[in-house]
Amino acid sequence: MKTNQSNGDVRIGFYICHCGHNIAGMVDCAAVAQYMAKLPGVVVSRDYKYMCSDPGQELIRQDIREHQLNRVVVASCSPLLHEHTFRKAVAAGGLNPFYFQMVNIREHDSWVHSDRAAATAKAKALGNAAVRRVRFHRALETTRVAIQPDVLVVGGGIAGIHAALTLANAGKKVFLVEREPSIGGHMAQFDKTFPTLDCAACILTPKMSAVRAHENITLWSYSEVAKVEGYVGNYTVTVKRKPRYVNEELCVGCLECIAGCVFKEGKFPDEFNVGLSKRKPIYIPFPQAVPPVVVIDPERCLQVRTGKCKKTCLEACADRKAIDFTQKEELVEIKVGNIIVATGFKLFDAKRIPQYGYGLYPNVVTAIELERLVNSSGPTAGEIVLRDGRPPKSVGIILCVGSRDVKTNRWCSRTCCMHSMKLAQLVREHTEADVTVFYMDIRAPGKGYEEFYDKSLKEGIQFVRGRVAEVTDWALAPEEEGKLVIRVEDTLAGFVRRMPMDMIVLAAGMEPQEDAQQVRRLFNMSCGTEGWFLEKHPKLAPVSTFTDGVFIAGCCQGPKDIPDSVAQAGAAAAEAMALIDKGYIEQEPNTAYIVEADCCGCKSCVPLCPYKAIAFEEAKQKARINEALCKGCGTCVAACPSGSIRQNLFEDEEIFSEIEGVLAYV
Amino acid sequence: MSDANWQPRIVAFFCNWCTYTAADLAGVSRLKYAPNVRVIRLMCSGRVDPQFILDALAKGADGVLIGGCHLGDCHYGEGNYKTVRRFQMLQRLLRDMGIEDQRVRLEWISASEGERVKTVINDMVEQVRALGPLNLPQRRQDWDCEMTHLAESAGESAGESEAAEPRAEPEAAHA
Amino acid sequence: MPDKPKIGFYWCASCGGCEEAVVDLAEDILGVVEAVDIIFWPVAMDFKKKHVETMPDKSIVATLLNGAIRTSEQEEMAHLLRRKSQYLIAYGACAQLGGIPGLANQFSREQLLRYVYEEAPTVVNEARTRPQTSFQNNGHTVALPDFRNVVRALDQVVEVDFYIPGCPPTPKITRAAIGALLEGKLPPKGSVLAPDVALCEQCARKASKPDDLSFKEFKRPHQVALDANLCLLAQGIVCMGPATRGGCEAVCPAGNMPCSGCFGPTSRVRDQGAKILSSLCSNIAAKDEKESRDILAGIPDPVGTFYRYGLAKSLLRRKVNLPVEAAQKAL
Amino acid sequence: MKYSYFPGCSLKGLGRAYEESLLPVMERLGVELVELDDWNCCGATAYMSVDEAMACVLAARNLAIAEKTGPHDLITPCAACYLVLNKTKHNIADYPEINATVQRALSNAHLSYSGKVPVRHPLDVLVNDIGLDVIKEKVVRPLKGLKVAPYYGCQVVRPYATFDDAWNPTTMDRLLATLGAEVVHFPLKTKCCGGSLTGTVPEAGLRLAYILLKEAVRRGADVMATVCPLCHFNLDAYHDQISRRWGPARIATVYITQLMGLAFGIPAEQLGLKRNMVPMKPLAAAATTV
Repeated sequence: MKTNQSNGDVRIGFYICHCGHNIAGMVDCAAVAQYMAKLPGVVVSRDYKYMCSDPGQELIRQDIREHQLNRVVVASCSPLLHEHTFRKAVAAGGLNPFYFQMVNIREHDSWVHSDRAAATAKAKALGNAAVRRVRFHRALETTRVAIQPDVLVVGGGIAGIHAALTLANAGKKVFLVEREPSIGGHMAQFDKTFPTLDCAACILTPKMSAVRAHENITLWSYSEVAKVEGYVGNYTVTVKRKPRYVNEELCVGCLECIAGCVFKEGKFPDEFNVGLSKRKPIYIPFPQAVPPVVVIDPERCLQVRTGKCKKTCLEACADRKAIDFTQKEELVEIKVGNIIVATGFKLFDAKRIPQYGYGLYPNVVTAIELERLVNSSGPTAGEIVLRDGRPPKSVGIILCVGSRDVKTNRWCSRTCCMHSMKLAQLVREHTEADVTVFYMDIRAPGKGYEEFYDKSLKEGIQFVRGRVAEVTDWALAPEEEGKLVIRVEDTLAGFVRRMPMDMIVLAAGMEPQEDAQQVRRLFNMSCGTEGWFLEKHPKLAPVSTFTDGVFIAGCCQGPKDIPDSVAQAGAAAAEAMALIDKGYIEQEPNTAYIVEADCCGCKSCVPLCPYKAIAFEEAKQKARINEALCKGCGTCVAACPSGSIRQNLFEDEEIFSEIEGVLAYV
Repeated sequence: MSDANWQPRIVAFFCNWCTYTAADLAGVSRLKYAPNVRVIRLMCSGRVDPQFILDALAKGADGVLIGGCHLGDCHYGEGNYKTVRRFQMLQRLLRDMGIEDQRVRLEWISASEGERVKTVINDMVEQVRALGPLNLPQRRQDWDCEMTHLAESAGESAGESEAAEPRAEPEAAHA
Repeated sequence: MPDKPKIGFYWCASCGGCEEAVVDLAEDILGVVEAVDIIFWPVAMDFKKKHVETMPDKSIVATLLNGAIRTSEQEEMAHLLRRKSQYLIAYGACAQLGGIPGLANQFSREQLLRYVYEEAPTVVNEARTRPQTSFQNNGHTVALPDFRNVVRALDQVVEVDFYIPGCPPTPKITRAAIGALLEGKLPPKGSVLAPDVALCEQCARKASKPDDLSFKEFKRPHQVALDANLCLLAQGIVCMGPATRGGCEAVCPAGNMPCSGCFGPTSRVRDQGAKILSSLCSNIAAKDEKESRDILAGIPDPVGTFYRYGLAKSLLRRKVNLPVEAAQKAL
Repeated sequence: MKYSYFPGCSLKGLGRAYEESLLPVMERLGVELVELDDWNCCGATAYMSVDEAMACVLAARNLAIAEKTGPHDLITPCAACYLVLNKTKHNIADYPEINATVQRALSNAHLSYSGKVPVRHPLDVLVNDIGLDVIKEKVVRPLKGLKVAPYYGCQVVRPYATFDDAWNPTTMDRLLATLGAEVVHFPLKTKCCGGSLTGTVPEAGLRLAYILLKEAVRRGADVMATVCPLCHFNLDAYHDQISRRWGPARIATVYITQLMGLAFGIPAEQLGLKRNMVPMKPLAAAATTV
């Protein structure tokens, strides 16, 4: 069932790339070139060191002219990497770029095999397939789709904030969606930041208020993305805005209502202070919150829960009338061209390692808890104290809690070493306590980090190398009585130590967010096996995902510190801008189409299209595909019972000839 | 019919977004696996027409591997659901036609599962090796031998109708 | 007056329905007889093989051969008629696709002979006698053709010029074909002399087709009272129409039975069964793999359903693990 | 409910009280224990360290007999037996060479072991099969006011933490609470009791036992509950030596099954309680009244 498209004098040029040693090391490129030269239609067959280099591309251009080539096949790396490069070269040679076919003999051959003969045979088979296939190729035009210039940023931590501001400053309209009542994320909870020890609030707060003030940024806090439809340049996103029972426009953040609440005292664990202090049902997450607006906790507020409350808050708010118990959850639909996902991380739950006694011994705290204790606006106004109010005389900090551990998480959380040394220094600053850091390795690879480590040593902070076995309260020696005892093998001294401490700090590592999987599906991203969002290429496309127009920044992609998060956020913003300023995206012309004369109108295909690109034309009694909507999956093509749906770039005969080809060479 | 240096030949159809990318990842990670699989890239496993699978077997593949995104993760939403439903039926059909289940496999391999590409391929190659060659072109030839004592035109015309298949040439049939 | 064009009819492994189809031309047969000179038609006229052998090669303008090729004798006749005819036309599903006899490609010759001559409930054969290729009787030798291992379509044995599809072909397309032949208005060699659009286009039930054919279960015609107007697929009946070449004007659906695919696939399809399978399965409405498996259980015999006529010409052709038993030696 | 039962040497010797209390308790709970016919030494920890394969053969014979006895799970109360039998099960599954040796030996004895028959500890069975509510029903003398330090020892949860956490097991805690006892927070619940060191290197072994006893006392426990004959012996038998070396830390150690027996209203003398060297102080009056 050959079609006339295969007719006409086909003149194929075949090129196999050595890729230096990457391919030539395992595949006999010259032999492949000789084999291909003998195949029908092949006019030129060459092997060359680097096909993707300028001279390599020039080679193609020349041959097209000199040998009147009308088809080109390049055997080199993955088409996902260089198909574009070579299509351009073919076009530069005056041919339609789609008269080109690429053969992946690096990722799929030379790199994964260790038998030269077998790898060479495989290269020949794959080449044979491409040469047979390419005869059926036709001239195709890429279609251009305009890009909607607005951008959605999901997550209002430092990464999301920075991405949003970067875009907004470049004049792009940005929607910033944050799940919590205020933006700021984890960074807002920190007291100081390493290695400079400058106060986190001092550098974060200005950026937060900038977000609020920026005319290009629409900030939706206490909101979540509920639905995402469409594709790069044209996403339709539904955002769920949870009722905060306070009108953001009217509230001036005077906090009178909080004082006025029927609950005289704070009664519920304060999220921002990780439960170290109590808040009321109506509260503001923290003094510098953005938006600086109170929020009512529906789980706690008597009025919302039972409808029976004196509503003294209303009186307190008086004629501002900012409090509005009639608020309902609303769904808002927006159109954006690009999406930046910066949904951050979740802290490892230290309770999962019972031998460290978190949740059992009151004076075992997590690093973030200590962070709040040190903070002057924290629950103790900056006093580092034990639960009974005494200042600690000795503090032990345990690293890699939940990290670098086959039983919990394999990965290094990257920030704990520096974070812990920072806390150690702060404890030294605020108290008389001796501080001991229990570590496996100190990882201080950033700019100024190693110096920070030195500083810690100079300040008399003790470092004991060894994974702590347990934290316990049973005493052997009198000096251990009433203390928490750390049992650890000191791998430098080479014996097991028992070290009594007043306070123990667990540097809990980072984990993907609880709902990472749902979020991943929502935005059609991939996840690594650990659950971090997967970048398109670990080196060359670190903030892109496999879905065009969706970028990732910050810790949702993997543990990282503030500088790295900010850098990634900037990169993501730039990637988005590159698309926006180009104004359009070229769509791969791999759309399906129906040959009207062939279609019997059986409608089998109509329900199969997830993009509703297939319509049934009552007038003609035939199905028709709207190629603008078609994304090129080819499901309908495979399903058409009379073979009347075809797909550009993936025509039946192209694939059949590939099958023939890979099997032709034994 | 298995000879000493026989190697299984497996044709694979990988979806562009998950399994093909995973195979690239396997390459970048320099994982080593059996060289018996030849990958044909499609945009989605939903494009895998059952004809492709039968044709590959008819043309001499000893096995066919289809790789797609995990259910729920399809880049196009639900292409792989169509794939799995066709596959269920096709497998019954193949059984009835005497082809073992292990020869045609459907595997979900996400873009991050380079390691899985390796294990699946090695595993399948071994299974198919254990089953021995399918080699339908050869079997065809054997079937058609019963005609060759007739006028040589039998060969020619038989050859005609089998033109699509390498190694089914009449002279071979005479041998 | 010049000789009228010579036409031959012959049958191989077939049920005789195709011969009926020719007779179904009714009065028009007279027109045909008027226009042509029928020189070979074992069913209707008394010509012998030797007459054909004596004719010069290519002296027959066209031979319409029906039936699949299953025996050495049919093979031999196919070759003979090929030599003597300018046009050899595969007439009907068996000649074109292997037809119903092609379903025997699921079994070995031994399995078939054992069943037919020994195990079939209606057979009484203590001696377990099987047909012999030759038999001596007082000096005379009676020879029977060799029963082949494989059922073949005509073009798997000899070169074929045209195909007239159907089980059997309808009078209309037969008439059209003969007409074209006489007027020399023939399409390119190898064509199927029927429209290249699938059957639904001609089906009276087409209008009743829902936009979403989501199958929740498959039923077989005898299991339900069929709605006489609603698209059969919409009733959960496996109808091959969408995967089958039109031209019959949907006579089966008109008779309240689903299309079983006798016209074979369109020219764009290599394997009719694979295609209908693909389209039916794609449209299953199931939550999970178990549910779809259960729904598909409603099609108990995929090969018999999807390859009712086309097995011999399908991509797999024959159950792959069947043996090839040595030819029964002819004398 | 029916289980095969492998007592092991301890429960017939030093740890007799364990069996004496286990059997009536299981009877009360309507659980039938079928003692393996002609069982032999489990191999204990010693043989394992000399010749692992042969030690497995020894243990595997018991497993094979269990498989022959019936389809039901095998209960073995002694923590050491429990570990050795489980370890053997794993070795047979994981190491073909060991499996080969074992099967050869077994076939010589006309036995075979297919690796079925799970090896279970009574603690696991009591809480996860029988269930705390069933047990609660059987309690006629709640152990009100009795402060118990739950001590698991090492072998029931390490290395195979099959039914509870390896670091912080809670099965016995929950069981004790069900009996009405007050569970003392005892973070040393899986610390070493001294094991065989108490005999070989007393200053090291007994010190470990001392730590446990002292902490139990310090935390106000009236009694320590154990599930292992060796632990029981180490914690019960050496008080004079321990007090001589490090000062007194006198507290009774009993088997969990003994406490259950008491709670079920089984007379103390039928529970082997008199065999304790450090006697358990009589239950508070409140508890003794039904």
